[in-house]
Amino acid sequence: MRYSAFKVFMQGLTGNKGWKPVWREPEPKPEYDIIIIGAGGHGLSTAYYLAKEFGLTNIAVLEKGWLGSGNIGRNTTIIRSNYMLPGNEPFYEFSLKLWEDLEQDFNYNAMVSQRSILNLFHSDAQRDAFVRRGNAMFLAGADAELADEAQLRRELPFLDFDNARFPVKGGLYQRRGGTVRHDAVAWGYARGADSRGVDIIQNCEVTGIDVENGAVRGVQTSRGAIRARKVAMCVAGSSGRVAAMAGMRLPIESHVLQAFVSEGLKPVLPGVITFGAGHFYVSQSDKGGLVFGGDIDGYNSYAQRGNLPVVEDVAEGGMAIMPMIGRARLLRSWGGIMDMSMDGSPFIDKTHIDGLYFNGGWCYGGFKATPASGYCYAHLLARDVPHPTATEMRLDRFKRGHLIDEKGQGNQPNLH
Amino acid sequence: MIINHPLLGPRDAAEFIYLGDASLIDRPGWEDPDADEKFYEYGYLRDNPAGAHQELWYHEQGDRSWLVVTRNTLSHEITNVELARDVAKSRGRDR
Amino acid sequence: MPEFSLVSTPPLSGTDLTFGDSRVTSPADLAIVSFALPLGGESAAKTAIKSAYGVAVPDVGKSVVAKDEQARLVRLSVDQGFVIFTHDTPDAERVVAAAIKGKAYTTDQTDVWCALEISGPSCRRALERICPIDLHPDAFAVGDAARTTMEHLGTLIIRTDEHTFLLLSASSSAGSFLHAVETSFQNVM
Amino acid sequence: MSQVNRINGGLIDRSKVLNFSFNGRNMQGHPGDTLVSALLANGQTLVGRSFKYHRPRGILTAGSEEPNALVHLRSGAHQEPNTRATVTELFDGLTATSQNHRGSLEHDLMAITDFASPFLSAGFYYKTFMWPKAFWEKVYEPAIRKSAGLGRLSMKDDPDRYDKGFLHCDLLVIGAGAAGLSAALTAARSGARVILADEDFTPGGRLNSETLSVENMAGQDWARMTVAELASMPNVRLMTRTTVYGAYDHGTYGALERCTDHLATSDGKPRQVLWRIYSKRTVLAAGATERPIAFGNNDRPGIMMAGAVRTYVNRYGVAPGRDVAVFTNNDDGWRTAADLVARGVNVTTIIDSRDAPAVMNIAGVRHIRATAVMDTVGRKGLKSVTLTSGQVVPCDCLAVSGGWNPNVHLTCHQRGRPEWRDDICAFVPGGPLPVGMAVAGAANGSMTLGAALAEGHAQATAQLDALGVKAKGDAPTAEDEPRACAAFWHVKESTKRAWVDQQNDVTVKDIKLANHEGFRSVELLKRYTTMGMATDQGKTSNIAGLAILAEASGKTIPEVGTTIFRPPYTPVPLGALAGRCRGEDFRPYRLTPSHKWAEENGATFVEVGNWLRAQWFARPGEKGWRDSVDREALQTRQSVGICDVTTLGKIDVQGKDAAEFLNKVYANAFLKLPVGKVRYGLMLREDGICYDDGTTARMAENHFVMTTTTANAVLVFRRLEFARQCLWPGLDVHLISTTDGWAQFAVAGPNSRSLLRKVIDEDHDISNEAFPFMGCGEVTVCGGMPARLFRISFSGELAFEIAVPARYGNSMMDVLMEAGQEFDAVPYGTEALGVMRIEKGHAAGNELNGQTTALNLGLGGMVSKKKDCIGQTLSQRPEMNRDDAIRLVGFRPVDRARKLIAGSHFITHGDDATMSNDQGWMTSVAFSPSLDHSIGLGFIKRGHERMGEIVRAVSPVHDTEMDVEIVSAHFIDPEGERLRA
Repeated sequence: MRYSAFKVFMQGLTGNKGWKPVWREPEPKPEYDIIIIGAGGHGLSTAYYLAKEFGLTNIAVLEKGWLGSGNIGRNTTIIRSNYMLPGNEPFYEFSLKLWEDLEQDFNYNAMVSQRSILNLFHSDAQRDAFVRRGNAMFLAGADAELADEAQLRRELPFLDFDNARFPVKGGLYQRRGGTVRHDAVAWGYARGADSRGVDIIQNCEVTGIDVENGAVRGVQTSRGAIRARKVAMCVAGSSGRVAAMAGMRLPIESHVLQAFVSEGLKPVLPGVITFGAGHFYVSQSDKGGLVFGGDIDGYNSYAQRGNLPVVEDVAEGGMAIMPMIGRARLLRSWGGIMDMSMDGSPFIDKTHIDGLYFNGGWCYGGFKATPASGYCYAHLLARDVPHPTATEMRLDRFKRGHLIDEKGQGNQPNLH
Repeated sequence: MIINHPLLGPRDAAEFIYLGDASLIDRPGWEDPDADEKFYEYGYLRDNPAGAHQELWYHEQGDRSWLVVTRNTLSHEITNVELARDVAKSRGRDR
Repeated sequence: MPEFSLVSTPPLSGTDLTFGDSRVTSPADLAIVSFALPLGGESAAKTAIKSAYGVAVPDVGKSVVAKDEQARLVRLSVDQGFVIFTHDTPDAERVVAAAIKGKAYTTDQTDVWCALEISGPSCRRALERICPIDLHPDAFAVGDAARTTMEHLGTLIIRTDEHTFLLLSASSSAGSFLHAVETSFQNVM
Repeated sequence: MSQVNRINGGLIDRSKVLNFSFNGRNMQGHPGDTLVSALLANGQTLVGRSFKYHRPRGILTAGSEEPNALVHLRSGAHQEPNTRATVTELFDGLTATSQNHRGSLEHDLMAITDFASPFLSAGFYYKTFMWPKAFWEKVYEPAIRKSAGLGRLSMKDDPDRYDKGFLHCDLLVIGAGAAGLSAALTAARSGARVILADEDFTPGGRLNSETLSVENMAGQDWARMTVAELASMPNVRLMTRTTVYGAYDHGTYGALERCTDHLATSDGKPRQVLWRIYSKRTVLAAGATERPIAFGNNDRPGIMMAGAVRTYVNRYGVAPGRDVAVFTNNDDGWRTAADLVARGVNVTTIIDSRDAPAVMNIAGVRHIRATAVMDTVGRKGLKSVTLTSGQVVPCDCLAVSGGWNPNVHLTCHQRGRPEWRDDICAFVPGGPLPVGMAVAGAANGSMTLGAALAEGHAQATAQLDALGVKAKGDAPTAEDEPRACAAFWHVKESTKRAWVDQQNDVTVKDIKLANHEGFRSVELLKRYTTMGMATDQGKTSNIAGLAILAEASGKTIPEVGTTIFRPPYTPVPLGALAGRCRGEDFRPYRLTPSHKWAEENGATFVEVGNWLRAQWFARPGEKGWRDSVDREALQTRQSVGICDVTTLGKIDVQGKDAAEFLNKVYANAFLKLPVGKVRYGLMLREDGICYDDGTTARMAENHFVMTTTTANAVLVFRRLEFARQCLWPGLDVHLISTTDGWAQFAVAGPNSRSLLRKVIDEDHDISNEAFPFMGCGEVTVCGGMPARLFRISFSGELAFEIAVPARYGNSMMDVLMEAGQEFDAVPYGTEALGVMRIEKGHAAGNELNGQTTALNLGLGGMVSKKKDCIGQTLSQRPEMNRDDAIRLVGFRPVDRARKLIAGSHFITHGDDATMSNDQGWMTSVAFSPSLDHSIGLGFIKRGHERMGEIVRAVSPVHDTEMDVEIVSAHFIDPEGERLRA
């Protein structure tokens, strides 16, 4: 069923009785060409692009809970491609370009809103680093704009310019950055994959990965064994747990990242703003809630909830940079589990087991990568060679000494 | 979170800095024949269990001791706290 | 006669504030020397300290007043502690090293810290606003000491009497530290 | 018109009148009133507009679960959006305005959306607004954003102050209703340290709203008496106006105390205090929330929860209507009718969905059984209700009771998942509760007063027992009132829209549509329809919503389950969560010992981490910072300059094995450093990347003084402690920071020795022979003052660093400047320091950025292959040692008049400016007054082999590029003759 304003209008006239289910609820078949473990954003987009771009549709996406229940359903919705390193930036720019055409592509309004993202800087050294980054973005075909204090005073008069502990000296904009209605991304991809024949199987937990003679043969699930010659892990946050079923240890730790939303407010923020002297970034949703976050809690956790010190740290950053939000109230906080990798960058790669593929290690940057991650993973699954923008996202890079460390924090995951 | 420090009693985890898996104590020998491989595994690979996890915390705003805390990563329940120095010694580390 | 002379201007010097029933002052000429117990030489060091001060090295998290009441020993960690005493010349480290006959490694900490003594019945209510440590007398008795953080500042707090606390924090951030303590009192008055 | 609906009784003080205004209309109330009770007293039942359809809305509840009666409280910078008027304590001078309407509250132009509702079904926006593509940001979204949102921020800085604090207790009791008071009393009498917290300003919970008796006295009186006893006990901290909003790990709770929100002004005191409560044990006695029933047009002003109606009558002495009808599925609803009749309020009808006889006989009230309300009339105020029987019942207030939901929220903040109990048609706490928590009273499904009191006592007794404290006393007693309930969620006969989530305008139809479209998990339902995502977090809507989903999907309610309850229980202002940490108090300031001197001598300061450092010292007549910086750098190179370098980290390293320890943590060798010598040390991370650098001086055989960079002082200390305790615990080595203890000054320039000779006491020989480059030692200055002297140079000139105890630092700066007068000594700041270090090619933060190796920095030779050190093995990985690795070199503009740009990328001539052609980047630039042109440092592939090559330095963010020449990073005195002079 194709969605359109006309369809909404006609359905409205007839009591909204003619809408079709957005996806089927199929029973698992005994065998597929490809099994994707995890119906989160990346898993669903992988299935979508496999079907749409690579013509492969005999695919099952297995989901332990409900579709979109991973980090696609609990993030702060930001898209951007303001990376710096050659192993990253072309990939994220590819992703941003996919975002820009996404809604027309999958006929679902995910509210891709290029409202801009701004990273504030507070020192000359930070400015130098942002200039380096902005220039790298240009070299990769992305956009960047350096703003000085005077410009920011005009555009964002509510920032604390005059009483700040760390005065704002300027910022790096990416005007094409912005936000997306995160759940709708999962639904749009799910709908697009389902309509092309992909089986999305919810409430189907993978309990084992079958390997024979170094090659994958299928998976065991809470709904029985399912065979496949290709199995694609796509469970960021739980990568360690799933990879352990195949006997793998990963360069990843699972950490909790909290996120926050305020009560609904009339529009106050134009785009995404990131404070450069503390842990705070914020945007405002179309419903009016300020959606904000900061740093991870910092300890290994699979608990999807955090603790007070980070809540307070984030609020302190918020009040330091925009003291007009003091009377806005935190409505809800939640936690997501992040695959924190050893250099802060992800993996889209084959594993040492034939037919077993790995996608993970997205740290807290996975949402913006959803389209490109799915596309590149589909490329790898379909053709067995990496997509040109994802050639560096290899599991063996640490052994080789090829680090993609944007923040320069080294092999300590909780610092990325 | 509250960490029950073996010498100081319960303290808010906010006083501590987290490092990671307590296997970081087991630094390989640099002259081992397969030192490259061992250091790679030491530096980069983690068990990352969903369950009991032995991990290193540093009491920076306290007595500056490194602790080995056994904590469940699903429930956050802490079942054991030891001085890392004692753990390191018991694992044969010396000088 | 040297051509130039140096004047001492310790941070917070002369602080004397009253908040209702409580007072905040900066003790004058407070000298602080750290001692570290050598690995393998712990008992020799402890013996030397005991003979110098007439009291045993306290347990971690405790402090004790020297027999002659002229110094306070604070045990900060397994192998480290402070001797805190009144002394007005910049040779405190040598004084302590001599007293303990060099049996522990000593470092002058006098200028690393700034100090506030806060006393009076309202102290606990004010400290409640910045100090995460439970200061109920059952949980933090006279002589107890704890390093913790207050308003992002590392702080050593020692209960020296029922309603008296000695607070030490980094000397470079003395102004922010005083501001934090002062604000706490103002907020509960 | 004044207080037309005020009746007798209640816990209000009629002797005082409080004036307030709503939408500019002046009204009066009394102490003890909430804004809503006072509005009701004044006959104001229309209070706001809903989120999506802008429906006229009144008052649904009398508590913090309120979805409708949200207002802007106060005005100007104090304006507080989305404030629940039901729990806003009335004060004299209160002003409030309604929100979310264009035009007046009565005539909201946006109400047109209500008529377009057939086209605005759940999730309609996902299916449209996609064409043309560019219209989303420009047309559709701005319109949606403008009409969405609720209240409005003032856009002005929050003028109030906030504070935080820490509390500790044996037993935390959350909620001061019957169960909570019973628990707190039990614990308090036993001598335990108790905190009793309640969100209300008058403790007592439902006791204040009911006419039930405890211990043979009126419940209101028993509550007052009990509270008085608790307040008098030294081991009890009674916290009213305090919401415990979150249960965190290991018995830590977040609580918000509203200190001055009930006053006209804060008077300089913190408006709110955010408490972190550390409890050994907790009794949650958070009560229960009454839930509505969904029927056609059930959202009209005048339709209210039955329990709330009792609250307004019994607690506030206000009649919410003249002619009241009751619609209930349970016994409790009947008490509303009984209480109202007892107060002389006219109750016409009780409509009970159950086919059961009357629960009680209430004179003059008609009982209609096995019937439900199907529709209502009265857009801005209820006029009548239509029953499933077709009968029309005129009324201006309909009291609805769909049963009560235990407030299980805090039990679920960790891993708890509620369990369904059929007998009370509600979820009760289930799964693992937060450590140390027990639940009592209605929150635990013990719905009658007698049971609540008994359970409060029992849970407190058990909790004390676990702490080894013997409980004293017996449970207070009360009769158990009738509480039978029969599940009844929505009226199927209704053809009109029936609201489930009133604030977000989610109706029964929306839920059915979501289910039909495949959004069958309760989490998907929530996300698709937005049910429960409004400011009330679905306190009155979620359970009915999932019951309707269960029905639609053919599952049972427990199969559907609940969404996850997340903190906070009620919304918490961001100002409170930040406390004092805003503006200049965001983080502490660290000041250098000579800060005062610098302030008095024209310094401009710059933030370096938490430090404030002098950036330059302007002199009269200088036109800009460059004038000052050029002068400082030139004068230092020509004569002598002085810079406070105290901020560098200093670590005292002592022990028999100190040298061996340093040899392990530095990449270069330290074992054989002689006493009296300083060595530059390079520290790697274990992954082989450069981490920090600095100089370390051997003051004695077993005593070293290490310096670190300013930025890494704390981090290096932490890593050293890790190495000491976890890697090599057998080494005798001890660490203590002395950063703040010594005021340290760089004295640099050809005249530095001459200057220092005037300050350092004569018995110390600092000639080049006696005190050569990289020498160190203890000296005395100014007649016996102990000091440390280091012959080290960052500027490349003959230079020393001299340290005195920090308390003499400000004076030392004076002395050095005075002694330097004859040499025209200048103080210099971080800018001149930076200029001189770039002139010398020294790496600093921009180069030691955590991404670069010793090889990249041209320091590869420093990493000893002959010994183990942190980072040694992994630094040898192949891709970190590629032939085409980036190298740190110098750059100068081909056109010397041009200014280099830090952050430019290098592109080989003839190549396009693309990422695949990227050769490296410029890390640091400065204007060199000695060379009279711009100079830079940067990383470029194979840089050391490309001396003299001209490359493009492109900076598209500046829309510029220039040709630059690769040169040695040592722009000045490459042989290092000056520093050895």
